[in-house]
Amino acid sequence: MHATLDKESPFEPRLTAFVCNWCTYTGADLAGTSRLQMDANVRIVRLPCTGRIDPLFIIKAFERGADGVIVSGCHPADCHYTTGNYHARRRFAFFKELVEFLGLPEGRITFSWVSASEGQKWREIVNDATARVRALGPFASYPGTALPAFPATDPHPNSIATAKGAAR
Amino acid sequence: MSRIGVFVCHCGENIGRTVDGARVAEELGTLPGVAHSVDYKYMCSDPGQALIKQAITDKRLTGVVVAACSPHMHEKTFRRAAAGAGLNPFLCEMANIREHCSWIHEDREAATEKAIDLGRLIVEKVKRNVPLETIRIPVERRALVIGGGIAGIQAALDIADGGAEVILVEKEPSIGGHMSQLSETFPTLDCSQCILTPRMVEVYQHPRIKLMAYSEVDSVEGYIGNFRVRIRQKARSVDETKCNGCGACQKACIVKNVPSEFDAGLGKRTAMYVPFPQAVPNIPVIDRDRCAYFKGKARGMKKDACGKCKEACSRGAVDFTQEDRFVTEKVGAIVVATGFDLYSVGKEQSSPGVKGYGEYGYGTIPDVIDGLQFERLASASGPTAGKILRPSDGKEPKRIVFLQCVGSRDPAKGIDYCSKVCCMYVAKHTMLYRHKVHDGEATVFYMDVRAAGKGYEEFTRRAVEEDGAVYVRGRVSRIWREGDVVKVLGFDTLNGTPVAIDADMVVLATAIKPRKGIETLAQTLSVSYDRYGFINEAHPKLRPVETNTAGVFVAGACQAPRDIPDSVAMASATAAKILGLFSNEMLEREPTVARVDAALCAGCFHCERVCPYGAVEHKEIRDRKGRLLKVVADVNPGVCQGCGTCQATCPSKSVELMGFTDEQIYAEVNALAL
Amino acid sequence: MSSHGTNASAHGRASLRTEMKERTGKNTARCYQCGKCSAGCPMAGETSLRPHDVMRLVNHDQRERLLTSESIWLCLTCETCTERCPNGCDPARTMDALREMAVAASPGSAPRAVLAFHRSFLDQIRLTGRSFELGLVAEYKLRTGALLQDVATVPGLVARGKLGFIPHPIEGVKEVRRIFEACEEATRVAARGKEGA
Amino acid sequence: MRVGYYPGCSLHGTAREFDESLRAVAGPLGLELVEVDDWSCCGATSAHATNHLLSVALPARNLALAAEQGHDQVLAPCAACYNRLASARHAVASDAALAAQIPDLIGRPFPNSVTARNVVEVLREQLGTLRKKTVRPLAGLKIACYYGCLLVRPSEVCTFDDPEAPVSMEEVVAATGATAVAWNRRLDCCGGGFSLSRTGSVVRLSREILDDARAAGADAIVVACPMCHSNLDFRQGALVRRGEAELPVLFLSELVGLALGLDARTLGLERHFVSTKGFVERAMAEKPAPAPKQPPAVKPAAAPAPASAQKEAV
Amino acid sequence: MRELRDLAAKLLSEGTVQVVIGWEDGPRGVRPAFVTDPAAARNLVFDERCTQNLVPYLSPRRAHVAKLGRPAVVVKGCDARAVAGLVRETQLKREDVVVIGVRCGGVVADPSSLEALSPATVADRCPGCTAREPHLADHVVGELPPPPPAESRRDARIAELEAMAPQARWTFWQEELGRCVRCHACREACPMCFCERCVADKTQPQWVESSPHPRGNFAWHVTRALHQAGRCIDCGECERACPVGIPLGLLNRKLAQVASEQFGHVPTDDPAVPSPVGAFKKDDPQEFIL
Repeated sequence: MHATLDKESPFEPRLTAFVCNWCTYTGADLAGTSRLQMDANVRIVRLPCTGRIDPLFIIKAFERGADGVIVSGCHPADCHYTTGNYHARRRFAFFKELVEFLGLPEGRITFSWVSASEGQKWREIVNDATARVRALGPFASYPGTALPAFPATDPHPNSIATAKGAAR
Repeated sequence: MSRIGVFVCHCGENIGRTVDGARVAEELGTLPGVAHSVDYKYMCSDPGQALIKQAITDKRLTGVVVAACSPHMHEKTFRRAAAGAGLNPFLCEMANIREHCSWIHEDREAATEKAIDLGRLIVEKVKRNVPLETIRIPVERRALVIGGGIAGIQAALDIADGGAEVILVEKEPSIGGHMSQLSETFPTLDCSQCILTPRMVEVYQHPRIKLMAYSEVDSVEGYIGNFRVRIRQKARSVDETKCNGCGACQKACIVKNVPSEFDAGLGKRTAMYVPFPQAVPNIPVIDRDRCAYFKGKARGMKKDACGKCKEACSRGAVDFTQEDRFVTEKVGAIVVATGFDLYSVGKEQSSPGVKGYGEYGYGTIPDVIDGLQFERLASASGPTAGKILRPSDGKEPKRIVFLQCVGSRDPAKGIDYCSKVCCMYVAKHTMLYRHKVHDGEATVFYMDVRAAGKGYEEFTRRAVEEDGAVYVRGRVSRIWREGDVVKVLGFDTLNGTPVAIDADMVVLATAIKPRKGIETLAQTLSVSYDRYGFINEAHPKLRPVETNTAGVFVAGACQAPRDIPDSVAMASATAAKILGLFSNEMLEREPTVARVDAALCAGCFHCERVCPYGAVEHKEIRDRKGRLLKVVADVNPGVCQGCGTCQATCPSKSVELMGFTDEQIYAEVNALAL
Repeated sequence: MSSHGTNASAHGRASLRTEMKERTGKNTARCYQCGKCSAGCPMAGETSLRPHDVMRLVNHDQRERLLTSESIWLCLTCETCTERCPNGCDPARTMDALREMAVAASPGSAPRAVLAFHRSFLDQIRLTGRSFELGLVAEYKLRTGALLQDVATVPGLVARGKLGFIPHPIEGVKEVRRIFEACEEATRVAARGKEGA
Repeated sequence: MRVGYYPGCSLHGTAREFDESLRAVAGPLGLELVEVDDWSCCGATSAHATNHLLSVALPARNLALAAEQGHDQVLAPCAACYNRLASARHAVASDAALAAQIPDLIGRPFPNSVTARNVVEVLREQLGTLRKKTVRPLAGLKIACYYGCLLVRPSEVCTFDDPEAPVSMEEVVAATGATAVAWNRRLDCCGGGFSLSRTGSVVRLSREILDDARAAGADAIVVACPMCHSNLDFRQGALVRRGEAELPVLFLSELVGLALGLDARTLGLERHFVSTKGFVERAMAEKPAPAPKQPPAVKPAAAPAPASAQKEAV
Repeated sequence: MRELRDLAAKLLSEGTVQVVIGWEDGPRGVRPAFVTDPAAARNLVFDERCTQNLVPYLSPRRAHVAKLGRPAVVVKGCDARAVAGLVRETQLKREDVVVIGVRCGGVVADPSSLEALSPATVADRCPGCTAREPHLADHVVGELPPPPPAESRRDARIAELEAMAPQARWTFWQEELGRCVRCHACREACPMCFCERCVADKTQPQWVESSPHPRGNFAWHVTRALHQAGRCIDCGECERACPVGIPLGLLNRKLAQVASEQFGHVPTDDPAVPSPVGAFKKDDPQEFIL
């Protein structure tokens, strides 16, 4: 719940980041220990490996009001599980091509490799992605979009009631 | 209805400064299913943990969320606390509002909002957590040590003395590593081989150590407690069981002009050789690239070009037909102790990012040598029997200039870091020089003297105060040859004057680099390494000898530039870690593993194809009459490492990763809704 | 010393280090005073400030001392310092920038001889589109008054057909002049921008 | 091979012999030099030392002209010109803002499509032809190859050879049959642009260079830069008058010319201040059957076994 | 035609198979036939109207077909790829089915419209077809007819869409997908959709909303296309089955392009060739990853 969205203030995008536990999450930790200041628009969802990240997560994030998504994990050859990121790479190659073919503008989803030692890079990824999405504007108001986010007052997110409410 | 307890930590000022902990606790307290929500100054402190335990019992909590630092920091701590109060530890999770929030944002409002979001995210997840039981797997109580330098030797001996079996793999024909090449060692100036050789022999004779010299690790499978390692034993062309190390074959060898690796190119060896007299094992090996016999065969000659060694061997140990052999060993833990290479000053470099020093004339001016070569000159077992004689004309150099930081601390040349040992060994070199050449002048070009270590500063001062080494602060710009003097053009930054010295010899204290090809080994072991190739430790402070792969440990200069005391200390530390690991029958593993829903699995086995560990097996589903209904996937929890790639790949989501189930992640994503 | 490496120095305007970064794109703070630049500098024996001194003073924001120093004008721009700098600090380019700043600050600051030469040389180009030595020598001598220096050699040059007497202006000479004006204007504007900051 | 030719100012003045000799050897070596029409001065050190924009804009104009006249590479014999042209190209390539600014400054489009080449790299490309066409091998003549600054520095601009241990000039010399001696000051600065304004320094630096070359037993110094030449040749005049031994200073193209059998006059060899007479005579002198194959590059002064062994060991 | 009928009759009478799945004439063009009686084999037909892919009937989910006993199936080259797909993904043992291949010169997009094969009526997938001769078949019958027209409407359309601004493309697809009534006919018709429980039917959690709402529709069609990425054998059944005419073929084709351009995979009827799903190359393209 962004204060910024409640007030009459400029649009502050909301980004959801799906990151692997070993490289990017640790890299983000390093950014913290190094006190690297960055935009506060990103919420990290921690997963063991990019291999665990399902395109459905991303779609759901957008459904749930995210304006942008970051997917990040270990560099090739550095995967903690040796090959998880290679499989993710193919999966997201397909996914990216598909959603862009469906008209999703490029900047909304950011894929990156950020290693445990790249706190600086993580900062850049976060700030750049935020800037890109800020420029693109709220996803809910994407021209002709039919993906409005759920109403703000939503008691139980994944209850049937909601689905109806949304279908209204 | 779940009863979640939320505990918001201020971490003193660390979180409190930018995140309003009280408000976070308050907001999270309003979430459905949250039964208890408080904030406190230090959650990880004993009173903090007591707070959690108390609440678990009093409020009959079904889950705990600690909003504090990174789970990498304290997840274990709080899960232990939860368990202490009788709650299944896997019902306790952390929201990272320090590293990922308070430390990276200044705006208190935004940071607090974010902290609330992050907290809500984890609350929604924990609502859907289920109790998990830690997995217990058997431990193979044998260790593999890769690298037979001082670090590897120390680790092997400590582990073996601790009662476990050890396999020590060394790629060179003999163990000993760089230490065996050193003359004396700082800060005590005791003879390197005098202290090392007995340890090498000990390794050889130890009942629980299996020494595999002239061998390399080929592949590694499995996981902590249960590795399967394939080792390549390179062909020595000598039958170790027959050879008695008499050395007759070496005497007989006709190829005598091979630059000796052990003498850093300053001496010669034969093609059939033992690297150095005290080698362990004391069994020669044929350098097939140099051997006349093999070169002849390579050229396709019908008759043997040579066979002198074979003839000379009274025990028929020489065997030209020998080939590389592969053995597979089961081990429970692995120590990486592959040591270092010296940065090569010349134009050609092993790694693309690194450049050489054309301006120092190394390789073209014979009397410009590197530190290791000086060690050999100073060593009693060296090519000059310990006399300091310069390569060009064998004269005794009356003036030696030593250059520190050659390669090190030189971003332009591709190496930013300090090699740590140079300051000390240069000081040592000046002393050794003065002890051998009393009227010799030693001049050292340095930028800083980094002598932090027990007795180190005293040592470097001794070089100056008692042995009269002259230290000039500044880098050298050029070195060239004028007649038989080596001209060194530097600058004394302390009195602001250019310095030109006519030296008889120049010694470059070259940087320490990880072993060539370390990346490949690291990838085989799936441990991470930094941009220079040094193996990454699991935590720079708290887990200095562990790697990010459970069961793989690191010791010595393959992790960072290390001197002997450091390397030995690390080695003993790995031994302690490994013996600790071996001290239990069964190994407890996090139950973050995948489970297949046999009822839903359609058996397309995409999961099997993506699993990095081959943890997916086939399971037949039969009806009561035993008729085969279908074959489905099944995950071996002992082998599964919990990456979850199978679940993301499964089209029907019939496989779930415990601890990261679709429901949990779905809930997290949902929690981000406006 | 007013301020070490901070972005705004005592007298409000951007610190020399920051300005240097804008002008050269290099971070002088990377200099750790190893002196390798000075060790290789052919002029080190003649200058009061050696390359590494200059780098240090830049980092310590010693603007006046640098801009009024003769040393920056004794740099041969042989680039040896830059070539061998372990930190890629580029002392040579730093000196270029300092000279530009010196001229902008007070045109008189440069040693007469050196600046005179540069001026004469550039005037030649302005005039004909190319430099032509006799005119250059003549003008230079007028500027410096060192009328007799090297005069002995002039006949020698002529004898060897090495001094063309007739200046040969090129067709595009107007174009060249415009380039001069454009660059000088652009530089002025940039400078004013700096002052404004 | 058709090459755009940018003689630069000095080749029309103090360094005429460089121009003459280069044009003379071009033909035999299969080089067609097409002079860039209406080229202007590169600004040399003076622009470089006083106005950064100018130091890019002036070379840029010439590169733009070359592009318009259909060249993709320009041979700038003068090391200073070469360096300025190459630096301008590099500066524009690595600075988008500057790239945007240039067309306005020079009033022409600037595609930055033309590469600047120096004499040494161009001649080295013709080594094969040179070896074949060498009718008068300069066997027995010892040459000190002098690079100076502008050919090799800064290394991110002058990428044709190693900045600290170059070999290309030695390769060319070897191809003429002469022997390139190993010496120390081949990369040192001669005083360059100070030849008029700070003669004292120039004399000091030039002398150091000359002395070192002599010490290495050189019969002549070979250069590829008019400024170096005037400092080493013209300034040496003074030293010679003070009774120091003469050491001829040749342009690389002149040496090549001699090997190709061209006569001293065509090559402008009599324009020098330090007489080249003796050297030319030795070059002309009939020698026993020439050894066609010459060592490719400069040999380090007697490097005994350890030196070579070092490379393998370290 | 004769050849086909005789072969079918032979297989049935000899008891090699108990059912031959083929096409026969019906009131509205051809329809699937499940011939169990050798005599009935004479009804079998094959011509340009036999657009439908019959392989889905071999999917383990079609118990009622399985009941009929050991099957033979008549396949065009494109359909044969489906057999390979099922074998590849262990849904079918190759030896459990007799495959009768028919040489094909292209089929019409809509068999119910009784128009003849022409560049206008030809099915999208046919132009430039490389699988007119089924390699994996046990028996191949018929003469090889002349090839279908070469230029592909579909690829042109994709290029057209890609030329549009993202927003315009988005609007286009939102309208198309907006029509979806979530009947899941696309899934039922697909030979490669054989999950015991489709993810779209999963409720805990419900990744894909089941109601015909733009949100759920988007999620469903992205998911369907992705699950087919690199697996789709391009028989066009999904699009043909769609009652509201969503150009699903474009999505499949787009991803097929990705599969071939980036991972060098093209649909094949060789079961030995692994699908790009669950495989990777260390040097797979990754320009899109920062």
